[in-house]
Amino acid sequence: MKKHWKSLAERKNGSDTPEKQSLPKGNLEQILDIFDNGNEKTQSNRRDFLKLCGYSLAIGTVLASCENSVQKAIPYLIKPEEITPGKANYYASSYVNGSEYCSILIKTREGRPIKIEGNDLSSVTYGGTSARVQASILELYDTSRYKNPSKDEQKISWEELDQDILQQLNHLKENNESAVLLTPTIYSPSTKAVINSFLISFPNVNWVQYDNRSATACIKANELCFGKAGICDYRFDYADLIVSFDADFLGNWLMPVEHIRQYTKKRKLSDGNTSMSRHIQFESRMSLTGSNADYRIPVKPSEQAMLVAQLYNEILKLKGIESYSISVASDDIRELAKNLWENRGKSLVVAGENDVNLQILINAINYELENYGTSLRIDKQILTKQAIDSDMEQLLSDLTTGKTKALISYGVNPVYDYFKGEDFGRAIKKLSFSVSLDMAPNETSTLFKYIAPDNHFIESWNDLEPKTSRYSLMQPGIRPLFDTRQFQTSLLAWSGQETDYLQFIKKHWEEELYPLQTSYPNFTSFWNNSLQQGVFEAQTKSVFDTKFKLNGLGELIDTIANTPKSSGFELQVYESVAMGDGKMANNPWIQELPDPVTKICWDNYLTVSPKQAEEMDLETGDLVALNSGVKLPVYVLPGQAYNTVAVALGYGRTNCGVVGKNVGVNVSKLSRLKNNCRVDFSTGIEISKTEEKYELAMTQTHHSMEGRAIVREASLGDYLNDPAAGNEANHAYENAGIYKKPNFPNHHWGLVVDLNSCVGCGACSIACQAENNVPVVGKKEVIRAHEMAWIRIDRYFSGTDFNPSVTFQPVMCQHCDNAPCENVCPVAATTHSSEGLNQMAYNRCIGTRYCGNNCPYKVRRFNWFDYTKADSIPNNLHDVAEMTIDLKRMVLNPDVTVRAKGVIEKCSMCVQRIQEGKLNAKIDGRKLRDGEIKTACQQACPSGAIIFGDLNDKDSQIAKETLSKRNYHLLEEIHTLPSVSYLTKIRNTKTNNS
Amino acid sequence: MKRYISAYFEDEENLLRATKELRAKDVSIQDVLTPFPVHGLDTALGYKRSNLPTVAFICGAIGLAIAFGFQTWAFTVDYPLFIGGKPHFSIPSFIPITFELTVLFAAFGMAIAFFIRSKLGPGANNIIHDERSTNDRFVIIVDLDEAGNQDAIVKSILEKEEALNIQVKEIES
Amino acid sequence: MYVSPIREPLITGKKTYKQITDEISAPIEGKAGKAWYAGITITLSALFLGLAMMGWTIWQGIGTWGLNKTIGWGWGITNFVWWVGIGHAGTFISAILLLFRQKWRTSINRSAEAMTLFAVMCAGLFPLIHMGRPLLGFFVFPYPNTRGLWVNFNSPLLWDVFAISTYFSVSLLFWYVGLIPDIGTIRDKVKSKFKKAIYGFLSFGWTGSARHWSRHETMSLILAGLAAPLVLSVHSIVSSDFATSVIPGWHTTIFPPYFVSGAIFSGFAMVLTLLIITRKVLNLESYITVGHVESMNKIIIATGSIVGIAYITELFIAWYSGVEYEQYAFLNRATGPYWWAYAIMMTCNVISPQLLWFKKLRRNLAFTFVLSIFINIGMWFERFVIIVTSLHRDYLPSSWSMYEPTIVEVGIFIGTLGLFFTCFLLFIRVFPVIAIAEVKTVMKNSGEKLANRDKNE
Amino acid sequence: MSKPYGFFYALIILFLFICPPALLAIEADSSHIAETEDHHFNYFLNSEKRGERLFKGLTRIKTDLTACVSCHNIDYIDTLNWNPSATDISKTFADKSIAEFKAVLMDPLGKKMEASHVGYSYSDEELGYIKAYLSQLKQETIYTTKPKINNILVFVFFGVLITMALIDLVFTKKIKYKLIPILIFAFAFGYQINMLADGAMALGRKQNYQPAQPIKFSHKIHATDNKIDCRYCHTTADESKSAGIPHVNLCMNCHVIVREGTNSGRFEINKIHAAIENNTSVEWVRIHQLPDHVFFSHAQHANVGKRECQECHGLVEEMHVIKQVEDLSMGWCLDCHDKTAVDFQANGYYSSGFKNLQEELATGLKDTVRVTDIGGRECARCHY
Repeated sequence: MKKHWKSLAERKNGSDTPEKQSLPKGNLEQILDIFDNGNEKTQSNRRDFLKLCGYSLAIGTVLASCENSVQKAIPYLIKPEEITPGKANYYASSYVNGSEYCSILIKTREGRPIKIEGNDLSSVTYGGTSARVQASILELYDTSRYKNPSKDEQKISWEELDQDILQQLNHLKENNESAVLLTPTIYSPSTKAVINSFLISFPNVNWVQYDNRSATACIKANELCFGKAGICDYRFDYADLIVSFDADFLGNWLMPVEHIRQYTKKRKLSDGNTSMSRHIQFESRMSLTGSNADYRIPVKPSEQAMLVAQLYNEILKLKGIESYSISVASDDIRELAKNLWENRGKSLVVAGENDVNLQILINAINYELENYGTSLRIDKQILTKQAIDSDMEQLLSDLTTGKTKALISYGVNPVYDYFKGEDFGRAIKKLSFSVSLDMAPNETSTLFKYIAPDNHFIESWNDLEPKTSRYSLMQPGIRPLFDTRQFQTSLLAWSGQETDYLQFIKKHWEEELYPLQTSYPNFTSFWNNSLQQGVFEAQTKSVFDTKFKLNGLGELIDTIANTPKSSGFELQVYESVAMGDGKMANNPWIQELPDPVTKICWDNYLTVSPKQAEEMDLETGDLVALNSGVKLPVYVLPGQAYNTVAVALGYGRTNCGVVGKNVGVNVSKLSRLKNNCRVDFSTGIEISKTEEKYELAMTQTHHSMEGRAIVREASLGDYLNDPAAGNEANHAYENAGIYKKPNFPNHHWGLVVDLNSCVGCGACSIACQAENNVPVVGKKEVIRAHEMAWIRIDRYFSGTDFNPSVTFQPVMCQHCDNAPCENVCPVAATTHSSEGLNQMAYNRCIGTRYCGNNCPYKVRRFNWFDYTKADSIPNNLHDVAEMTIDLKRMVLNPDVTVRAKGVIEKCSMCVQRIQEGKLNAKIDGRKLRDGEIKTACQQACPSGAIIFGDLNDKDSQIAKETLSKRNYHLLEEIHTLPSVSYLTKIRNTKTNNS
Repeated sequence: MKRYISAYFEDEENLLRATKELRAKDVSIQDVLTPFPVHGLDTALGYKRSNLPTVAFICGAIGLAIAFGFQTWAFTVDYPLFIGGKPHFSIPSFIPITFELTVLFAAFGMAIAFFIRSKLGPGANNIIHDERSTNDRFVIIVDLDEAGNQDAIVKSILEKEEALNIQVKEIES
Repeated sequence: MYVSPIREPLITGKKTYKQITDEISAPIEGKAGKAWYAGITITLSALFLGLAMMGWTIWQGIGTWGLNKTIGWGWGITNFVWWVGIGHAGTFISAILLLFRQKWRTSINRSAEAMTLFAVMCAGLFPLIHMGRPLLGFFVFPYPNTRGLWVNFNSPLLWDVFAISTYFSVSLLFWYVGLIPDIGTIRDKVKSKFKKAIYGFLSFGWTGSARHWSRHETMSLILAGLAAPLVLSVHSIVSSDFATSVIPGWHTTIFPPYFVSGAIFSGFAMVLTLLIITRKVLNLESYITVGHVESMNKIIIATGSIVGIAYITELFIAWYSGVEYEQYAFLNRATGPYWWAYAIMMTCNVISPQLLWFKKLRRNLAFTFVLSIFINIGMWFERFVIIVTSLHRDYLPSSWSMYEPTIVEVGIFIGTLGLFFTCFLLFIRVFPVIAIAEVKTVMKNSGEKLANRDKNE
Repeated sequence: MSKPYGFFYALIILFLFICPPALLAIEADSSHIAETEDHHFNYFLNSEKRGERLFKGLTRIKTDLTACVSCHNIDYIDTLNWNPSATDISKTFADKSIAEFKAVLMDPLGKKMEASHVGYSYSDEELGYIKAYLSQLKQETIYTTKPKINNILVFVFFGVLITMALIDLVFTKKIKYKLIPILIFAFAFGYQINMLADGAMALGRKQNYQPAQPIKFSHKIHATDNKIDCRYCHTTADESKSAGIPHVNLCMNCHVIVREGTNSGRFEINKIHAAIENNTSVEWVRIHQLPDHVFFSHAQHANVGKRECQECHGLVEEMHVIKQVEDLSMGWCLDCHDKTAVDFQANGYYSSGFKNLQEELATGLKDTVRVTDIGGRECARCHY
């Protein structure tokens, strides 16, 4: 088990590569080398020795009484002030990936970023993260990144590049030929200033922002309705009733990390809270949001507008205002309207579809329900999506007609993700001058003449304003690994300015933001504090008169009412929770994170409703052809609306490094433009079954709980009547054993998982993978059920196939006090600690897998192959994702052993963090504080569903949660006495009685 | 000078009768070599009951004590581990290994005792009087006194029982 | 001496002692036939295939097998339990039947014991190669080490280590002790000086002295007394691998007797498979008679019926326990995706042996041979059913999974078959297949006729 | 022996012969890079030879002067020579000009050199020879040890004894008393087993490991003679898992002034200066190294547990050349955990928990709490 850096030597070399190479040798000489203690080779080590033991143990051991090969210990020449070898440093920063934003802490060891944690101080993300945020650390070490600037794929220096580009830009400027700067939405104030100054230097340059899944309709609707363009600040935590029309706000809609926080905050039932919001979701596919809804109504995408119009009409009726003539709403809609009316001022209606008319109606509904100012505010805005779809369309036509002569592109990949990507690609190829400032090659950037590679965000300085007056700083955790330069620096250089972007930000902050606060007496302390906290939240008093200004809703409703009902298939494309827009396709952690609902990884697929599947004789794994020529495997998804199919974007990358290349199918072209807005669904789809089969990598193949009390749930009403509802048997078997319950003298570590808070997003899985060096196994291995995740999220369907209810349950090692796995290990490799941990000693394990068999929770993972290069036998590496090359191994946590082939591993409850926390308390000579130690999964969770703590500490949060009537142990009837417990899931549905 | 007489029978019943008669005449029988264990021969020759069962018992007892003692010591004194919420000293868990080692020690102890006592072992090469004594001949070797007083009696008994190849041998002692 | 007129003779054909010796030792003295060479070529090929697959497994990892996160044991452990089971007949025959004074054992005990040893050798391979890190397999022995660590005496796998190694050692001892007089016989028969030296060494200087015989008989009896409970303990302990666990379908207290009777059942079937061929090929029909086959068939009915009762008891208890997991496990066995394995097991193990109630079938060699193979297949599937169907759907449906063996696992299984039959083929050319001395002791009172001595010999 | 027998054995033997080489062939690593021979001073063919004669004092040299080799050893020696070895000199001067070489040799700075290098005078040409000779030495390693051929010989010898004893016991039977070969067998076999056990236990362990270091740094001079506290250099022992090997700049705190050492003159100290000037690292040979699956924290032991450095590292302050004193085996760790008392009342972490143990201490049931009592033998304290 060799793979992590110990402390010192790695700083310099980045790896323990041999200091000296020796001449090639024959086999025999190699053998002798191993015993030759005088040899400086580092490639012969104890492990090599053990190899030979297999062949001739006897003679080997005798000879081995010589010493081992030489290991070097290389100290710093001059040690950086802040680095203590063996201790981690944290830097507050921000994660940005297009319109995704998160305030984070970068954990570095000996100057090497190894982990991303959420920043508690942010009032936007509240310390939560998403799977992609957690996985972004691996992007830093991506081997496919651009390593230097280039021209026509030839390496050039930055000076040459700058010279060339300036020349070209000036040439364009002189001839007054139009050029375009294409970026995603820029919500960094300083970057905006940089771009502006660039645009001033080159007035012939137009700036176009492009979001591959924009919020154009939202922005336009708000402009039309209220005269203020932009996206509202949604407050799901202020809404008692949430109605969502296909808005996957827990998955990928706007700011999921913040929305999950808000949503679950309102729905937590701990600390005496007795109310929770009710969530009603209309949607066609089973989204993450829909699977968390209390009521979910499967509808076709094209039917939504009609339903919204009817709902609006009914609300008007309830309000006593003149209503429109429109087809009669169903009882459900009328009931819903009544509920909304009762909850006016504390409800929230949202819609995900990028349709201006629909969004106007939604605005009108919210307006009539008096929700503006409470659960949504137009004066405060989400700023991460500002692009307007028509701009892109215009750009494409300008490029095609030759009106635009040059393109400077940064951070976007339209060739891949724009629905007219191929046209775009052809147009770019024709340009004589094109510069890409992307970090890594993608389908678009490779068509560019010049590559001026950007830094990874962990190598960059920046500032951000994701929401109105919520500022956030980005600071680097490491110097650029390659010869790259920040986008902003490049623009500054080309506009002929001082190129120090950090100074630029500072100046900007001093001028613009420092005056917004009064706490700090001078700018330096303001800056230092902001940098340390990562965020700055200005107190602004905004007054905005939210008055509905739009007339002519009648026409609009007429249009909707007169739209002919579509029959036949409707196809919806969406961003999957794990993959998102596909920018991270080359990230193996993301690829291997199963989708929360379908539990499929390493692929996209066409979800089909069970009824449809039966009619068309389809089953999961059948390959079907769409009339657009795309071939996709089928996944039969309960809850998918009849006559609809859906498929995820973000797959089928063709130019992104070895990991994500050709994984799945690119379906961007299945979007279309409607009323100048890009919409995700299309009608008139035809599907034909092919004879081919396709293997999907599923981590869960059985979807029913089989009537077992695995996830215990109750309705809110039942819960209020009896807090133990659904959990009548809680802790009933606690004292059933023949032996005394074990006693833990000081700590008894435990976890409580609140199933009511867990939305199933999967951030915990990736956090665990990053923290604990969990290997990536690849698609083939996942198909063989060899995945290694220490924490998995089980998903069960119950109810009908047509519209099942869904439960998520994170399952990690339960750290049973009567652990079945411990008894059966012949070599005592897994034992119990006096702190209640189920310990796994990898170096003792011989790999009988008996413990895995005997684990009722099936949380033990076996290293089937050498996934990590830690094995002693050569030439048997199974590494599909380049995870064992030196660069990517920089991400390994040096505090966790890298496991070798043939050993069992499992959740250790982040024992390395426990040990560190205890040590800190001991050094300070104090009691350990509750909440001081956080496991990686707990830290990453945006909803606070996982609570770690000391069960022996009666004042701790976990001890309180354990006493809750909702608390239960998984499979408690087999008396394993787990240290992990769950809180029942409460749905805000009608009780059975009432 | 040591003298003895050797002969063989082709049927074990002749051998048995001859043995009984010779014993009745107080003639000392040095050895009887048979191809298979002849029922009743050991009583006819007056052999005492073997002590091997006692050896087996003692060895078994040692095995039992070692196995149980070692498990107890290792789990309660030397390295007590918390395993699956079970007590350190857990008799049911120790029984299988204790039993196995008891049997192992008893069986091997007894077998080793047998080989040592019988002077058998790898490479032991005892004199083979007749190559067919392991096949179908029942060989008897009778000690004779130096004076030769018994020769006639022995010979007559042997001849009576159809013994073949009766030879008198002399060996310098 | 009185010979019961009703009993059929155990040795047919009016043999003399010399004839017995000559006939039984003929394969050792003579040259091997073409069939033998053909046989060993096949078995050696199988063995080398197995070795290659084992090498591949150790090199690449257990991932080359069809196992997964849910099903940690598959063919490997199925084979292990199957082979251990087969390894029960030999010691059962020589120890328990010796204690019960069953004289018919004398013709079959030698080869049955040899088969036991070879089967246990095959079985013993699996726990080693199924490990993730077989090179560190020595960790299972409680040897003193600088880590100060011992092993886990609570673990049934550790009990296995002791049980299997003790069983192998004691069986080997028992077999060899019984073999010594016969090696002496061979030593005195062979002509070549080299062979004489080898057999002389192996015979431990055996002369057939009455005093040695007397002690030898005492020792055999006590060894039998020791081996009898050992036989019963071994499969009881192997069954503990499953019975002490928490997995529904494994967690069953009837496993020890059920496994032991199953083991004897399959062991006898394998003895029959081997001996029906051996008696033919080596011309030993007069020693291994149809009567012997019938006696073994009777044991097969008895143990087969016990196994059948055990199957039904399991089903009953699952229903009666009221534990939903347990009930589901058995329902799933019979009706789940592995129903076919369950059906094969039921047909081969419960239904087919019942045909042996008919005396005609019991004494029909061809039928017995086919049946014995059926039983071996059925018993293999019994272990497969227990291991795989219990694991593949246990407590949490989220982890339910399916198991398909890979070519590597099948190859290793074929390899152990190769090892087994190679050893057996070598054995019949090196050592007497039938205990010569023991057969001679029963010849007089159970032979077809008293020895008709030929004085001219 | 019948034919099939022979056939079978032949196959097995063949297999045994083929297997290990085949498996080892797999091992053949393609990453070896051929080493380029570098000869800086190829004045003419035998310049090295001339240099060697000069260095060893075999040619023209004044009788009252000692040869270079008498202070600057050429071969590896296992005793400490404070003077730089020939290879060491060669390394230092590899990239330096003859003039510099000459200056240091004939007109040295520093008391020690001044005292020893009196009256040497070589021509540039001769110095070139010497340098050529030295640079040819450069390829050799810092340290070598005697090959431990003895162990194999002893093992084989006992193997032969065993075979002979067995042959006699079984076949030849020349020795009258069987006890003698049996005793020989038992002794030889026992000795072999013992060797195997020792060898196996020493696998991966480096007790008494004392390699030569790139700089002849003496802990004795620094810690005992100059009374520098361990933590002055090993700064992070109290706060981090790693005690820290001092970064080179830390040495400069003193050595910016102290330019000449007691024993080795300027030569060794110059290496620090050279490292700083040339921005090269000092590659110490690592002595105390636990396997990768062991997590050891200096902070826990040195700070919280208040252990003295010497308890694990031995009397480092008396060592000129650092050496691993303990075997650092798990058993050794556990022994200490069994014996060592925990500072149970003084440290607030312990005094705020462990109610039962506190009571036992208070009532006198226990006089001390050992590390083992609070879980010091549990796997996940060190392995995770």
